[in-house]
Amino acid sequence: MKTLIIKGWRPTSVLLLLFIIWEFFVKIFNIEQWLLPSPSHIFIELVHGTDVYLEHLWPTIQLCIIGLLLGCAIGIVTGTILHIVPFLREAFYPLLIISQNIPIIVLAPLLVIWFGFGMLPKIIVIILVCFFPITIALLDGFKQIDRDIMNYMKMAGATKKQIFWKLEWPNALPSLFSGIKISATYSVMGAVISEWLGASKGIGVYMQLSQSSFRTDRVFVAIIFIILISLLLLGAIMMFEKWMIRWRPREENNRE
Amino acid sequence: MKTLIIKGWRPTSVLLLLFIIWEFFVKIFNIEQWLLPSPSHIFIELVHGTDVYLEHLWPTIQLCIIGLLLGCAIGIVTGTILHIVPFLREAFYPLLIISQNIPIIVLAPLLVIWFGFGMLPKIIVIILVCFFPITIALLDGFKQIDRDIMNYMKMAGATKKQIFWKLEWPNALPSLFSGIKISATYSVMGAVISEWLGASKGIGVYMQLSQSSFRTDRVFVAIIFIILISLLLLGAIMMFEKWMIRWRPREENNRE
Amino acid sequence: GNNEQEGSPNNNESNEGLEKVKLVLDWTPNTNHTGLYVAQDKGFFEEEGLDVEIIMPGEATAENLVASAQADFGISYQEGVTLARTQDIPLVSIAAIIQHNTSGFASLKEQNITSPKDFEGKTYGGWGSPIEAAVIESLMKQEKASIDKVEILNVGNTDFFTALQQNIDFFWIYYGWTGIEAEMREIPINMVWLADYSEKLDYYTPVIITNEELISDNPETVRKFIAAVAKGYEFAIKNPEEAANLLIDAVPELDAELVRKSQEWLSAKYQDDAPRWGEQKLEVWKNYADWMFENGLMEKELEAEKAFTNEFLPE
Amino acid sequence: MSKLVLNHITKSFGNQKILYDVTFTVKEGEFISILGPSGSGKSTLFNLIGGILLPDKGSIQFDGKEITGKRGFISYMPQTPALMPWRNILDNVLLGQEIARKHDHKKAYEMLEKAGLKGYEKHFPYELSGGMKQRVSFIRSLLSPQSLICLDEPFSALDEFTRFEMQKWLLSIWQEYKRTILFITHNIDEALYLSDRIIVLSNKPATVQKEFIVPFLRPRKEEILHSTDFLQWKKQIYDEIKKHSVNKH
Amino acid sequence: MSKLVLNHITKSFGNQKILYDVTFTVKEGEFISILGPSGSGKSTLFNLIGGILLPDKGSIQFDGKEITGKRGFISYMPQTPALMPWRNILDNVLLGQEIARKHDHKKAYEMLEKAGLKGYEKHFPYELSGGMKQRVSFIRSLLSPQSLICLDEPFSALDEFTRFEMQKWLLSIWQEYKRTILFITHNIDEALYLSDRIIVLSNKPATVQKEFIVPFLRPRKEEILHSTDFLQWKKQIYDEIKKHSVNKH
Ligand SMILES: Nc1ncnc2c1ncn2[C@@H]1O[C@H](COP(=O)(O)OP(=O)(O)OP(=O)(O)O)[C@@H](O)[C@H]1O
Ligand SMILES: Nc1ncnc2c1ncn2[C@@H]1O[C@H](COP(=O)(O)OP(=O)(O)OP(=O)(O)O)[C@@H](O)[C@H]1O
Ligand SMILES: [Mg+2]
Ligand SMILES: [Mg+2]
Repeated sequence: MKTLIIKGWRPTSVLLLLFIIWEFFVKIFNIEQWLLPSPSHIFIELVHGTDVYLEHLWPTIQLCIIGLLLGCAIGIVTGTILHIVPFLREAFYPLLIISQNIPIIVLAPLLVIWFGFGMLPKIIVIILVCFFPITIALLDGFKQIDRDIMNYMKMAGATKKQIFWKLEWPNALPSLFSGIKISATYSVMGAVISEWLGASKGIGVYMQLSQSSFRTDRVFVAIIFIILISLLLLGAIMMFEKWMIRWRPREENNRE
Repeated sequence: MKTLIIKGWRPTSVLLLLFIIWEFFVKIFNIEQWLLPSPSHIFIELVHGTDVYLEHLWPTIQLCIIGLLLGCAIGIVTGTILHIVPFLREAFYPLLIISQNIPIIVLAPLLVIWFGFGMLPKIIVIILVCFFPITIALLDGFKQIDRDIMNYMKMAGATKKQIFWKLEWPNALPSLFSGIKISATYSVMGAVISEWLGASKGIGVYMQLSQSSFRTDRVFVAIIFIILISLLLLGAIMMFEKWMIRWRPREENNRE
Repeated sequence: GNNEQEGSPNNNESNEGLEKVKLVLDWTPNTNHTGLYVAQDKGFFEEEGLDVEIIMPGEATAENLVASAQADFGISYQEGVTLARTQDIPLVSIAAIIQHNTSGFASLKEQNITSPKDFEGKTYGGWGSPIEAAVIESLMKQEKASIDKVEILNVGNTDFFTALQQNIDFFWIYYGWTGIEAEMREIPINMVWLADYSEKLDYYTPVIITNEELISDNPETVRKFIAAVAKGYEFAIKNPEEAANLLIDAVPELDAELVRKSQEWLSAKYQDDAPRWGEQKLEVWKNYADWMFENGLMEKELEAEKAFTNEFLPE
Repeated sequence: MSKLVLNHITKSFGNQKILYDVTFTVKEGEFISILGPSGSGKSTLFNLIGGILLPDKGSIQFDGKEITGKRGFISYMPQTPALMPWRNILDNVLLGQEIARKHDHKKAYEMLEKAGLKGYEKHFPYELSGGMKQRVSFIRSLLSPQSLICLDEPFSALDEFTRFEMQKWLLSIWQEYKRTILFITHNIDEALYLSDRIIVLSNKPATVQKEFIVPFLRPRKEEILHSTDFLQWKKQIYDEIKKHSVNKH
Repeated sequence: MSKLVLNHITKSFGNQKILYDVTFTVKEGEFISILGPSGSGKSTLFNLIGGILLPDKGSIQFDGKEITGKRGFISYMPQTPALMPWRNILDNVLLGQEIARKHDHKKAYEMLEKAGLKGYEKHFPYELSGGMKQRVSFIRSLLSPQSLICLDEPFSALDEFTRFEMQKWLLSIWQEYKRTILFITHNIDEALYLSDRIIVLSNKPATVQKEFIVPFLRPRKEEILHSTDFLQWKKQIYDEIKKHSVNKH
């Protein structure tokens, strides 16, 4: 708790500073509220508009947590398979790239037609957004192996499976987490985009509706929630990372 | 050249297989061309529609190369600064996350008003898409330093600058390239999206116009080009990576 | 405001005997759709034995969803149906929501653009479709002005108000929504209405669509649906204020004042000079298709008779 | 019976010939030391026996079977400690056993204590000194179940006393469990004190320059280290190595 | 004049006391060896002198200035080679110079040749044997311009002959360039042959157990290694170390 406060004050103060600059910027340059509402304006909507936006939060949170979890799972499985079977790696690497280059406007009708308007097509979209950085980072982590340890494992007669579980996997964990952090950052936007596949509730829906009736303040309220959820997800992942990777030397004994 | 053929045949055959399955799938399930055109159909448009799409290619290619280069530069600079100044890292990490969670529909009007309809706002959009994976991967690479070498550098009296250039930077290169590969994959879609900020030529424009006149085959032609450009960019980056990181043992002497 | 998803809570049980029907909007809900929400809220659909779900389409367009039978009905516009049909997409327009084209070219009052000839020397901001240039040219021809003197700038998805900030002089808007917003913002604008200058461009937008299959297999459903919708729009025509409130209740995320003002303006335009709400004329379909064909915007001619039908409208 | 046979092994890296026609036999239960100049190819030899390198020419037999390029027959201690940074000392020590799917925590604790590492079981490698890491790696190889143990300079980072303790311990394990040991070292004393036979490799390209059969009876007492016999042997081996090393420069 | 003064240095890791009240002085131009059991804290001592660790108590002076926690005053050879895998041998060897912004390629080539690494200038570390890497690290420290050289077991991975060559070379450099040397080793012969003074550290918590002033005149000939005087000294130091090591178990 204490460390949270200690670690939190810097980003918090930077954010506060940002808000203050923004507020003055809007006031001084007389920027119209429909273009860029001032933080105070957004804050008022945040407080008063609860009954409008509240019901939209949970569906998106749900969507992006499920999507991120599945995205992680699929990213990890894909990365692992491509690593273990070099034949597949070469063959399917281009497919990975292709999967990231299919625009949502093409995918959307297909997904809706095949899977309807339920959660499934939306989760597929989030997975598509999330799995890629994880797979790439993981493949990269698998490569950076200490030669001496690898040679030891091989000479000791370790099977491929043992080499994987005892060496490659723990060795790739830091890279994996770097990938998961990138994915988590994208997952909320992924969820919002996925709601364009026809949802009746969700931050994405709320944002679209606000946008089309020129309520920019509400759009920004939506953004605030998108950011908040992202930060929370990221915080959770960082805590999990700390718990998983405990073997790194703490720097306390070293200077600086 | 030879290695290209050797390395290329597997992905090529997987792609061919994919096309064949797709063709049969479309034929057997009698899927309508306006929903999912068959590869043969797309190919015909690819051959016959040259004069329609040709003029749209170059603007997008230009955009995404400039954007990716600048995105790399900014990603590297950001990562480096955040690494060198730990104070800034803590304070600005949340801002990084925020930058990835501002939807384009909110950003677009602001960018247009501040920067007009030229190239600048579009490049800003691509940079925003590209810099983030690079920064995160780089920060991660800076952390994974061999303790012994670091201790040597410090005891030898290396300045922070020397430690950075002689140890941390070369050590982070593999991670950096992993980030750049992710960014390059996104850059073309980034360029396509950026064309929503008003472009008269470009793959994104071509795709939207095709979409609104129900020419799904043309939309797929656009996708093919998006993918091709991505793959080319990625190939170039991988070659550059090989050239930069030459010190890794080749596996020829080892078995398997 | 859960109506569109769950129906009114008090008649949950009676839902069971109802026929489930899906309706896709063209984009976000607005006053073009008031009649639909009225029909739902007032129970007109239920009276006809229908349980209607209203869906926002997002990236999957209404045309695609209706054509592929993912949705039974959708909101589209005449140009969309025309283009779709020439690509062999079997869509049929079954009612015109608004009788006349309420779109036009908007500009700031101080620009003094009151007729198409004033476009000369000005900058138009569009989304890059060849139709825009053709429309502008057609209008300007009426006054013997030349489109060569108009600068056409592609502004992508930029909205009217943002575009104005970037030295765009005129912009194509639907008055019923964007125009009203301008009124509310007290931005004085001039309109050059499409319908005023060319009969051919007085096309239907928006329209209600369904696919040919549903019409041949299940005409009764279509009839029932249209009957309820017609009742909804008739209610909106007579009670603009109440109708607006129903829409606001159903979609509270919309700006309430904009909805009210827009409804006030639009209610009279739904039926306008037609004998009944929803009526479509062959000549409108023909005129517009011909115009598109002449201007090279279409590769084939449209069989206009098949593109629409009045058959399901209530007497 | 021959435990391990190296048949005319030749190995090059690039166009540099490292091992040339290396042939020798290790009998069941033997303790053999390998001496040779730095960079001559001793570690490479172990890599060949362990199966992670393939000889250009020649073959390797183990218990009568051809094992050229096959792995898992030896218990190996590499020249660098090669500990996994994410495993604590106990888990690192158990790695060899894990790979062979055997577990004997009690013995691991015992051995760690014997090596003076009691209390470090839950520490991570970065908290250990160089010599301590080396001992951990040594214990890991002792705990591995294979009957042939290949040790690559196992005691180079230890002080004389700890080194001597480890030597005695190694001998006792070797005798108790009847294991076969191949031992790379640069310390002639150590080689003489421990082994049945000493193989001296020449400089690049390395080949078997000389084999010495060590005549001292077992069990060997600490005192023999100071006997004149021992010193004479030492001088003989030293001269043998020197003979070839001089050619180097 | 004192080159380096360690004043009552105490250092703990966690709640484990490693160094306790370590005090000694190194005079300008002296060659001092440090002996001590494995894990006693010798490398930690170097880390303290090098300024990457801070003592819990005590201070360090260099040329009369307080340098506790300050860096860059020593030329350092770590216990592990710590070569940069992405630099070839030549560039690795030049690193210490680069940091001090001096460049002397010619000397680097010369030294590499002297260390038997001619022809390996453009190789990468992974292509070298353990002993070769150690020599590269050794040359790196010799090429660094600082006047105090701290060597942490520099020759542990070398065969006796190469080791002896290196020792002679080190002595010649020390004499020629009048540098001051702190030398950690486990080899008593080596310590006696090379140094002016030998400092023996006790086991944990390490403190200065004994200082020996080595009486042999310089330049020392190879023969003294076999003189009875030498052997007696060796025995004396060996017993001194043993005395404390026995307490360990
Ligand atoms: N992967 C490699 N690529 C190229 N050359 C190599 C490789 N591995 C080893 N060598 C070369 O092979 C020779 C022998 O190396 P090896 O490690 O077997 O020596 P060694 O006898 O163990 O020496 P040391 O006693 O120093 O450990 C060296 O000259 C080294 O440069
Ligand atoms: N970062 C660390 N964290 C905790 N304990 C440490 C750390 N570094 C060293 N130690 C402990 O300090 C003690 C001394 O370590 P040091 O490396 O100085 O030994 P050494 O005398 O150099 O031994 P060797 O001869 O084996 O290299 C050891 O017991 C070690 O466990
Ligand atoms: Mg070796
Ligand atoms: Mg040490």
